Amino acid sequence: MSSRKQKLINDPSALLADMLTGFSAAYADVVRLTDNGLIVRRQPKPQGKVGLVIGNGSGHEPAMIGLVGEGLFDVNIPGEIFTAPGPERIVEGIRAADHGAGVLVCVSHHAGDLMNAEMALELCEMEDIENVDMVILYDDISSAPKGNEPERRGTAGLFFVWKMVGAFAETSDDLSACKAMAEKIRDNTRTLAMALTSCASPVTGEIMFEIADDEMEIGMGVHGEMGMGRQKIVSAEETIDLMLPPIIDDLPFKADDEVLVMLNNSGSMTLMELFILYKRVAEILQEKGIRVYKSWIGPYATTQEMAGFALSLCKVDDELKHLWDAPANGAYLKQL
Amino acid sequence: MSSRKQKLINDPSALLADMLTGFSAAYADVVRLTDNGLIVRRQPKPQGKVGLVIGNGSGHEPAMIGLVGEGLFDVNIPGEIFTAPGPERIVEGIRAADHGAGVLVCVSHHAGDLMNAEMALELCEMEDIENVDMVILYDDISSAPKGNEPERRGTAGLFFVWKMVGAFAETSDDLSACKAMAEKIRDNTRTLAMALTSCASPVTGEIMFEIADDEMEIGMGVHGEMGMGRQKIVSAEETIDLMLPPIIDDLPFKADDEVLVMLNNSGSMTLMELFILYKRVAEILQEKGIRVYKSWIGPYATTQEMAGFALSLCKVDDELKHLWDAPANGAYLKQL
Amino acid sequence: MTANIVITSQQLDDMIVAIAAQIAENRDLLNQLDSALGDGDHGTSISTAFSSAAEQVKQLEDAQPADILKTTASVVMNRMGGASGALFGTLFMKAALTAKDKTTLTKSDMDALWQAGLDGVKSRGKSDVGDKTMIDALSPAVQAFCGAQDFGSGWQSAAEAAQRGAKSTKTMIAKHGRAKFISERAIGHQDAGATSITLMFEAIYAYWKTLEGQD
Amino acid sequence: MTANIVITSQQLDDMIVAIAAQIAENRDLLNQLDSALGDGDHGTSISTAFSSAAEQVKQLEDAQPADILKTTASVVMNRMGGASGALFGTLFMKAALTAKDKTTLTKSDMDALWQAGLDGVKSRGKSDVGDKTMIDALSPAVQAFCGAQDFGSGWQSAAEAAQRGAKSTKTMIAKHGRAKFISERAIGHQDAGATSITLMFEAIYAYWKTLEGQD
Ligand SMILES: Nc1ncnc2c1ncn2[C@@H]1O[C@H](COP(=O)(O)OP(=O)(O)O)[C@@H](O)[C@H]1O
Ligand SMILES: Nc1ncnc2c1ncn2[C@@H]1O[C@H](COP(=O)(O)OP(=O)(O)O)[C@@H](O)[C@H]1O
Ligand SMILES: [Mg+2]
Ligand SMILES: [Mg+2]
Ligand SMILES: [Mg+2]
Ligand SMILES: [Mg+2]
Repeated sequence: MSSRKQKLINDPSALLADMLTGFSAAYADVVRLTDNGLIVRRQPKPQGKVGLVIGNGSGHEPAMIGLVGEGLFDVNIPGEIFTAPGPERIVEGIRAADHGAGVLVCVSHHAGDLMNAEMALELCEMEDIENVDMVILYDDISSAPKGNEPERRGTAGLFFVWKMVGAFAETSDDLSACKAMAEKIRDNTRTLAMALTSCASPVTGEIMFEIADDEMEIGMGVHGEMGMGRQKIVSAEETIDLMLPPIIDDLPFKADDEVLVMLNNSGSMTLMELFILYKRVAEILQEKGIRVYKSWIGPYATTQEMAGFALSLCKVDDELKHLWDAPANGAYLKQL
Repeated sequence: MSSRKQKLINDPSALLADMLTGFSAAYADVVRLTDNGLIVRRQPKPQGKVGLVIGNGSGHEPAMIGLVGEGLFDVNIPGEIFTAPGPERIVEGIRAADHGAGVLVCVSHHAGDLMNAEMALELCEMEDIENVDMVILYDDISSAPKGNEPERRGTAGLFFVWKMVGAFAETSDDLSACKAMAEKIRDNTRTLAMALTSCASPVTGEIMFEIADDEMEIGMGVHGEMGMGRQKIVSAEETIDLMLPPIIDDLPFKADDEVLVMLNNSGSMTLMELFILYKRVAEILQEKGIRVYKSWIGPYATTQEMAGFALSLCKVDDELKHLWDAPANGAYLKQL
Repeated sequence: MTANIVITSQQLDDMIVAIAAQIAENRDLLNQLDSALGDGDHGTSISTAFSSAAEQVKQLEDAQPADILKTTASVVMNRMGGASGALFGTLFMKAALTAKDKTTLTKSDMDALWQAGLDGVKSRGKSDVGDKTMIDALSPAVQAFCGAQDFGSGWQSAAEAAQRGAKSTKTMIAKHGRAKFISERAIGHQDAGATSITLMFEAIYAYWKTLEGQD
Repeated sequence: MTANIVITSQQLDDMIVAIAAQIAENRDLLNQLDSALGDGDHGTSISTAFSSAAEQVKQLEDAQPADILKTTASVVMNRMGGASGALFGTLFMKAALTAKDKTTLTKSDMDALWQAGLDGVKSRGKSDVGDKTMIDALSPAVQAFCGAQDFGSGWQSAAEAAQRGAKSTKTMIAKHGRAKFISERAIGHQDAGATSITLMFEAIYAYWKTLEGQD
């Protein structure tokens, strides 16, 4: 499938700066852009609560700049397009998120994100910044087989973690409890993604990967990393019939489980298509007796204008439902 | 610019039914799909308040199904893709929105929407349904010259109307005051849109209009109607420099005016691009001394996967700011 | 070959069915025309609407001409939606009102039906000849029909006039509908709605010829 | 032509500049390689990083070798970001730690620097030879360099070994980085990071030849 190569940008080397300036101006009531390029809350969290930080490559907007705010992250350290920020910048983010009860660095599992977070924690040790820990998060079942979960990569399903660990950290002074909560949500979450088209890198202007007009790929990563394989495009129902059963079997999700469901738009899917896809998701879950607590459909973590979506399920108990329903006020994630 | 033609759907003749089933299942906490194909609030508005209704062609999701809910519409009557619903269906919508204080039918000005609404009101008269009125709304400065505002078409800027007249009707028992409020907001709102690519009709599978890979069109309508003319694609800054001044001059917006700003994603623009575009919008407004009260950036009224955006400004006074900040709880429009 | 003197309900039914078939056959052409000037859906929506109108009409029992026309109007209006649903619906609705209480339709009844339909469309659409719409086919066709002595020559000259009218839209700038926004760029393209009107008259005329062949 | 015995700070400076130039020249190639296996940005990010490292290094005054290497490490790590920022950064950071307090670098100093850098990259990346990464070029290059008697033959054999190592990645399945997710489909494509390592050694060797030509 074809993609547009031309984007409405200015100097490609100023992409990040331009974007952060525009974003922080538009949502000045929620966030602030610091001189060292961090996105922080307009109203910082009160002292004595655990700080929540994430560094990540940009190009996935609204992730993660749109998730800084009450009930969500304290600080986001946006890297260049699809490139995790370096260790010194992560340390700056950790400092900005420190409210005296420690800081949890969330890592969406990708090689660059992990290595830089590890180096940042080494720097913290050298610089005597205390009470910092990190948690490695993953959800994509296509990237490593069952049993090897820690090798899986982090994708759109981690929004369940961001939302709920964000709510938890809002009132917690216990860093290790925050980490345990993040791990609990991660271990309850499974995702599988697909794409119909490629997308262009805004940095190079080149198409990121090749895919034929009549083909789709199941198992697509959030940077256009290829997945489990190509096949001809099928109908919405057939697509869900291919994708949902492996997700259900992986956890496994069982009859009477309550779940959150997410259909994440990776870029240029229409909401119309996502609603049509969701219809089949709801049908299958009902057949299996799996109960939907709440659903999210929309662009959460994008891969530029790639046409595709990620389907995620997260099993919830009363504690998680409570965290889910807690207020959130990020520029791009609002919970009343 | 190229567009994908293949969509993830099932039977094209069941598009609307499939989409409404999926949407209403996903957001069952907010809306309900009635047997006659209306989207209504899960919790109806109390008796004695004015009902707010709109009928429109589908294919613009989240508009308008995503705007049914507290502080917004009572009822949406979704038509087939890009096709206004017929008069009998509109009358059904009016009946469903009637809570004893009359019903205001909002019309986004397009030939089909208007004619069918007029016919619906004639039917109401014949059937003795009383206290129904309609308001014709438009905002697109490219579709008729200044002085001929009532000939202009309705586009993304009408979201300002939906949000604020929705808040107004929530507590009003005065149909004519609701209509006057809608007109006030309309008369304060101006929009100009552009597109870089075409999109495919999900009904026919065909590309809706032709546009070369290196061209853009300013003045694009919400159904791919062509605008003021083609030109080569320019940078983000140059694009805003072409689009914002005519908007400012049209009202005109003046120094010390307070405004709401919207950058509506018509489909497959990246948020990254929209933030970069917004940076320039903020710069120009600041130069002119026009103050931004709040901004919205994202997909509100889409034209399938068309890559493009609409830029809208709405001048607000204290009354409108109050309505803007009032709570809203549609599936796709939340105000805390 | 003698001219039929009146149109029966059965014949009116058959005409609706013939129109539906003719339009269904040209669905892709109509979509194509509409995509040059509008949103490319005219063929799909009008063919769906007339197909279900034909279905509904067939199921009517002991129907008077007005019932057939009203059913057509209502199905077209509500199934088709959009501007053209309203306009094609109005055409049949005004005709239905004019046909009220008649059991068959004479040529002069039919003149009145078409005239009422045309007036209805004009006032609903706030449009007239020269605006690059269906009226550019409908208006000359109605005029030609009313000017003819009998049904046979009426249908023939109406079909021919509609055809000419539709072709004439090629050189026009649109004043209504989605096409009005593209101004000069509309030139060279034939209006989809005017083409549907032409197909409608052509279908009726072709059907009429089979009738005349029979007696 | 006699072999230089030690490397001075000035020469180390020049080497960083030479590496930056060589990588900048091959930016598009590196992007292309990375788009077959990864996200297509390797050329852009590594060339930007080394260009600013070269700038920064030029501005150092009275710098020891360790300062030059540490500056390079820090700029690469923090400007480049991503996996390769961490890995290329680690390579130079470990070398800097090993060069601590030295005013010039002998061949055996240099052996130790490279060895420390290689070990650092391996443990940071949890990877080894055969995983289709930069290590497939770096490891044989370091081995070849350390096995040579002097700088001249060391740089030459390192460049050649890196080249061979980079080519060998074509037939491998990736175990790390973004490329690991495409498994068999990675076969036939050369790893971008391994190619950068090769360009690095080629730049140093070419620079060294100009030095030897001078004396
Ligand atoms: N105001 C009007 N008066 C008469 N005919 C009109 C008017 N507006 C549109 N039309 C006709 O409707 C046709 C378009 O029909 P269609 O594509 O089905 O509707 P839509 O524009 O809602 O997609 C045009 O080709 C034109 O003939
Ligand atoms: N775990 C690892 N160990 C060693 N090298 C690695 C590892 N992961 C990635 N690399 C190297 O990094 C290169 C990719 O660099 P680059 O494209 O700049 O980073 P990113 O993958 O973050 O976009 C790969 O070609 C590979 O040589
Ligand atoms: Mg990268
Ligand atoms: Mg239409
Ligand atoms: Mg149309
Ligand atoms: Mg890369």
